[in-house]
Amino acid sequence: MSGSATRAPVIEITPELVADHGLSPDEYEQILEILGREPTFPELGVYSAMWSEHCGYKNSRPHLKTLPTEGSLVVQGPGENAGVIDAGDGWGVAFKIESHNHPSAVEPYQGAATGSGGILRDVFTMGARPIAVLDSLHFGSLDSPRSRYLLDGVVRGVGDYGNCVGVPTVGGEAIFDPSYERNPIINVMCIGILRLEDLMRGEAEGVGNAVMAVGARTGRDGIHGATFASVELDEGSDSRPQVQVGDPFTEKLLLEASLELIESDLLVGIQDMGAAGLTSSGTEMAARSGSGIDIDVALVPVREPGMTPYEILLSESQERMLLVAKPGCEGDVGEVLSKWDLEAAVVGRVTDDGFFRVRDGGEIVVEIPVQPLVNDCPTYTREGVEDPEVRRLRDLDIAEYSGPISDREAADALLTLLDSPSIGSCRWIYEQYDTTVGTNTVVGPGSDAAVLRLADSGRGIAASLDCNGRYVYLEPRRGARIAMAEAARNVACSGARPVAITNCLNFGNPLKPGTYYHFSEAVAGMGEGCRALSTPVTGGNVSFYNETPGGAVYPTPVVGMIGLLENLDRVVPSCFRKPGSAVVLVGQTGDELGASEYLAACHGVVGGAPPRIDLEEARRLVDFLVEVAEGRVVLSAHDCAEGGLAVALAECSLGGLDGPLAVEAELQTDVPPAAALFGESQSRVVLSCDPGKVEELRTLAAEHELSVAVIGSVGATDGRFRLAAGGVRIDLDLDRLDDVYRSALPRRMEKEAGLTT
Amino acid sequence: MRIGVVRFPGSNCDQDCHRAVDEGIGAEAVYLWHKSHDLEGCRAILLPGGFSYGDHLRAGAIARFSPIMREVIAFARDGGPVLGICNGFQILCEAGLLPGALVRNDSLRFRSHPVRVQVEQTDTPFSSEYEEGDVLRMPIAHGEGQYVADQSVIEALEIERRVIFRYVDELGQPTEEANPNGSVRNIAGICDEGRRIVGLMPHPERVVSKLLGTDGLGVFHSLIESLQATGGTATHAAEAPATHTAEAAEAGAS
Amino acid sequence: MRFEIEIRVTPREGIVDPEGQTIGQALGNLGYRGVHHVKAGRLVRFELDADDADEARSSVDRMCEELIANPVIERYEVQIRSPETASP
Amino acid sequence: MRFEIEIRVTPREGIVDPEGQTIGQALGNLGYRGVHHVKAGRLVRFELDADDADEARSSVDRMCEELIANPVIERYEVQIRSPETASP
Ligand SMILES: Nc1ncnc2c1ncn2[C@@H]1O[C@H](COP(=O)(O)OP(=O)(O)O)[C@@H](O)[C@H]1O
Ligand SMILES: [Mg+2]
Repeated sequence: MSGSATRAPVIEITPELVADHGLSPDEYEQILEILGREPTFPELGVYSAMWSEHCGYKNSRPHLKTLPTEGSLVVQGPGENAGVIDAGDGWGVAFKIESHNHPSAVEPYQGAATGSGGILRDVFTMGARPIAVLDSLHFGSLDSPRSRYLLDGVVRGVGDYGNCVGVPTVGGEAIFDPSYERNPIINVMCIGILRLEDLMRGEAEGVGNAVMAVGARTGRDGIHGATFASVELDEGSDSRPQVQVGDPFTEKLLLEASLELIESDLLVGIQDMGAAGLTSSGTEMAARSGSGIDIDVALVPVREPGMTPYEILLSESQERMLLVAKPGCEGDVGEVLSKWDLEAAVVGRVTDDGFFRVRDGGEIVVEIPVQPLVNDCPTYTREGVEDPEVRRLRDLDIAEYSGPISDREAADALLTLLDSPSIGSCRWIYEQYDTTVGTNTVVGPGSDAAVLRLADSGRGIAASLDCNGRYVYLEPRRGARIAMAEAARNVACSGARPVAITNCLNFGNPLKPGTYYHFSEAVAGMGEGCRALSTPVTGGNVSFYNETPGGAVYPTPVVGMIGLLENLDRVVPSCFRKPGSAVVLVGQTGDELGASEYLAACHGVVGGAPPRIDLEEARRLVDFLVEVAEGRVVLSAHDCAEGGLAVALAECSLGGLDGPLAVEAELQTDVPPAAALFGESQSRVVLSCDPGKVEELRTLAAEHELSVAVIGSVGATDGRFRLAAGGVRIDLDLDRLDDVYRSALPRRMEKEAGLTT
Repeated sequence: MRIGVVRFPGSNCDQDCHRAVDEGIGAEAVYLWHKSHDLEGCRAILLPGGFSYGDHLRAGAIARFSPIMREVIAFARDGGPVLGICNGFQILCEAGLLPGALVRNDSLRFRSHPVRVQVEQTDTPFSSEYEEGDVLRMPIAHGEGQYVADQSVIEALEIERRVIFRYVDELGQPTEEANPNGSVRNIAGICDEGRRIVGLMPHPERVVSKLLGTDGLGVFHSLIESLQATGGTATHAAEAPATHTAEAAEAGAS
Repeated sequence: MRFEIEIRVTPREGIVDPEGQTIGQALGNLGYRGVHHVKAGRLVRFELDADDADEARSSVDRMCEELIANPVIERYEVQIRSPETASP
Repeated sequence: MRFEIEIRVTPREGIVDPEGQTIGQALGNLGYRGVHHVKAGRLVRFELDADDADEARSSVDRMCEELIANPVIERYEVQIRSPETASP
């Protein structure tokens, strides 16, 4: 394709060529109308990229529009490189999430590394210094060598990149299910802080202002990445030309130089050359300012000789930025860049005629009106129909599984769950990440939410990434509400108030009615969650076509929740702290084994309806958790999620830095034992507190209309884990639990080593 | 008194070191840019962690040729106190100011978690405020932290009591489990013959506050104490390292 | 028969090679002139028992595809020396 | 005259080679038999302008001592091809 295109001969625009560019006949008609003529070959490439799913949001925009984006703290909502919220005393928090699923499926190390690079740039181009990264990983079963290879590479990729740039990776999630085989989900969220007066946007204003290309040289890599991200991965496809290689060292230089340029007030605007490279950055910046932009590709520093305008416009070489200098500041900009040994070239000027004009030396090769290119990408609202198979699975009768089990079976089930990679400790992953560089990490990986220092303000930022794809698959609207509620609950467990989200919508092929149904329902559920919890959307990303010939991945709308903590010395850890503490369960436990990890891991059953979720109750729980943290009423708070009460309790006693703490607990309930122990009823939290505080806790819970039960105490010192419910007793040696929990990943991953880095 | 924090383009613990000096112990910290030839009258030099020049080739291999390093090497020769943390330690070894080298962790994986290190010698400018045998909790975060050297060098280090920090378990034992990267004899930090140049892999600058832990504060307090003691003129310390680093410099470059 | 195997792995054409670039710059800064197109790669050496050179080669090729090289971004060359021909 | 330079850097005898060991194990796990003494190293290739092979060699040696290899842990071999003799 593009590679074969050369400068000289004019390429004829045939219907086949149009189709190869992922444009429908109707869309091509529209292009002819806008231009009033046939597009040139480079123009076709530009439209193909900008009107791809990835940049144009063809199939998602109508639904994204329904998400709430307003809020008293929102300084910058969707539409910029990253969202920004007001964190008080002039501080802002910039954050955004990005997917890199398809590149990582082809080359896990570089795919994940370049994904991290892109999202870091989205954040620091806002004028924010990145202080943390979180990653949401959904992979196939680790019994498959391919999945192990992909996970190994992705973890090294995310790790090495962040480690080298000096941004800690402080949290995330890792979920394993056969549905992600060969098409893993890699979503990376970056959080940065800025002084609000330094807030910068991706704008191109001021006729005549210099447009500069900065950073790595432009090569042939990743041409059509945007289109690539918008088609299914089919087996034989030689995806090699799309592979991009990241250089975190250059990224670090870009980061420092960009922040210095912004603080020195030398820029009008700056944007990452991400998907669709020079084309999307140039046109999006012009579109935001209602201006035009005039570029000469002959001026762009290239890595390889003989690159065509088409290639230079669409290259996705990494670690490149496009910036617009303030009038008369070009020299100073150049000085800062050379201080950081970065290459820069003035490649064009801002105009006011509303055109994206590209020259190759003298000759004009692209001349497209910016607004319709960026904002009028045709969008489609389709007919979604629930797949009957999904309904069948949801309606599956799972009553038999709730029912009587022996003590022995219950104990084995708990061990099986703790050994399941989705529940077992993620240490193996996050010990490959620098989690503390920058000395902002107050609470790192391994707890419900990560907590970060907000400079020296004494306040904190909490963050959590959540999505249970199985829930969303079986009942998308409810699944998305649960993802929202869980993310908020995680953040609130740490004592922070949830304030806003970013989100990454990972779905299959939207042209399939079943997938489209999942998508529209999930977005609706997410919107409901945002409203109920007053956490507006400040940005996000959509990744469609997460399919392999094996079928679609579980629909995976990942929620990236941000919370603010008034007082850092009120942070609540998620694990038990002190022997003698009372153990309290907040929330109601129902007979709800549907869609649970227990059914999947212990009975190989995917089915039943996900647990009920009452968003009002979820909201009250959040308020309650923030209040008990501020009042220093509790010693620890841990969200009850996959694996239910039994797993939550085990995590509370195993997670401590200084070794496991014994626990003895009994839940009084008439819910059948398996459901009581392993069911995933929502809006539940395991607290621990001084026995003396129990009454205060009850009163507060009552005020918030929440039910609480004192179920036991910490540290009956004989080192055992004891939990009873519905007449069934689990009584296990803590060190055994600990060992199973810790080796869930290493025992699968350390079989072979990944060496290709 | 001024303390210089060297800033390579890929340094990423420079701000943490700076903060450890000014907020941690209330001394004056200044950044020294890698292209500069001027130590700006600093009385001690910190080489922070990070990836100096991307750590291509070998960690620290390229950094040692930067203009500022020429000055730092001369400064060290005259007995000036120099601390290299993580990547800084790697640079000191590459520059021949400290013996041995740091190679890839035996696990071939980047390792990042808290470790325990025991303070074995308190007669350096960076450990004097600790008690011998103190066990400190500090994070490590490195991919190339496995300390290696010829047997003869290791023997010399032990005999001359130049192993300053050693990885140990909660009982203070240098066990295999306590060794995060396969370093010979659980070595986490060493000093030069003059005992003025110290390198270690763990990150004391990350544990200097109530919020994140304080075990690292002693490293920086020690420095201030020793600077006040010597009054800055590193007298006898001057010759010892001079000869040493001279040959070390050859060793490094031959 | 025992063969000496040497595998050289280098970035594929068109794939960026930051390490090679950095080494090139560093050599420049150290005052070396006339250095062009620096490429950085990996080297793997081992000894392999095989009946004949062909068998050796084919199994080494499989090792490269499976483990030693990453065909998506790297290319590899194999050199096989049988003990006789072996020489420094 | 332009020479093609290839530098091979390998761990010195007695210096640990975790990467080589791991490759050896991994090959074993993948079912390859008769693999012995695996060593992993680095490769640096470039082109160098020099008047003659001797000049090329001596400046490449200096590059290795100074930058490309660390004598404390590594040894290196240099291969020089002049354009004529150059052939795969
Ligand atoms: N799921 C989503 N929810 C809300 N906003 C979204 C979502 N997906 C994308 N957006 C917004 O649309 C804009 C364009 O997104 P994108 O093309 O991904 O920008 P970039 O390529 O820089 O990541 C961004 O401001 C992004 O925040
Ligand atoms: Mg982007």
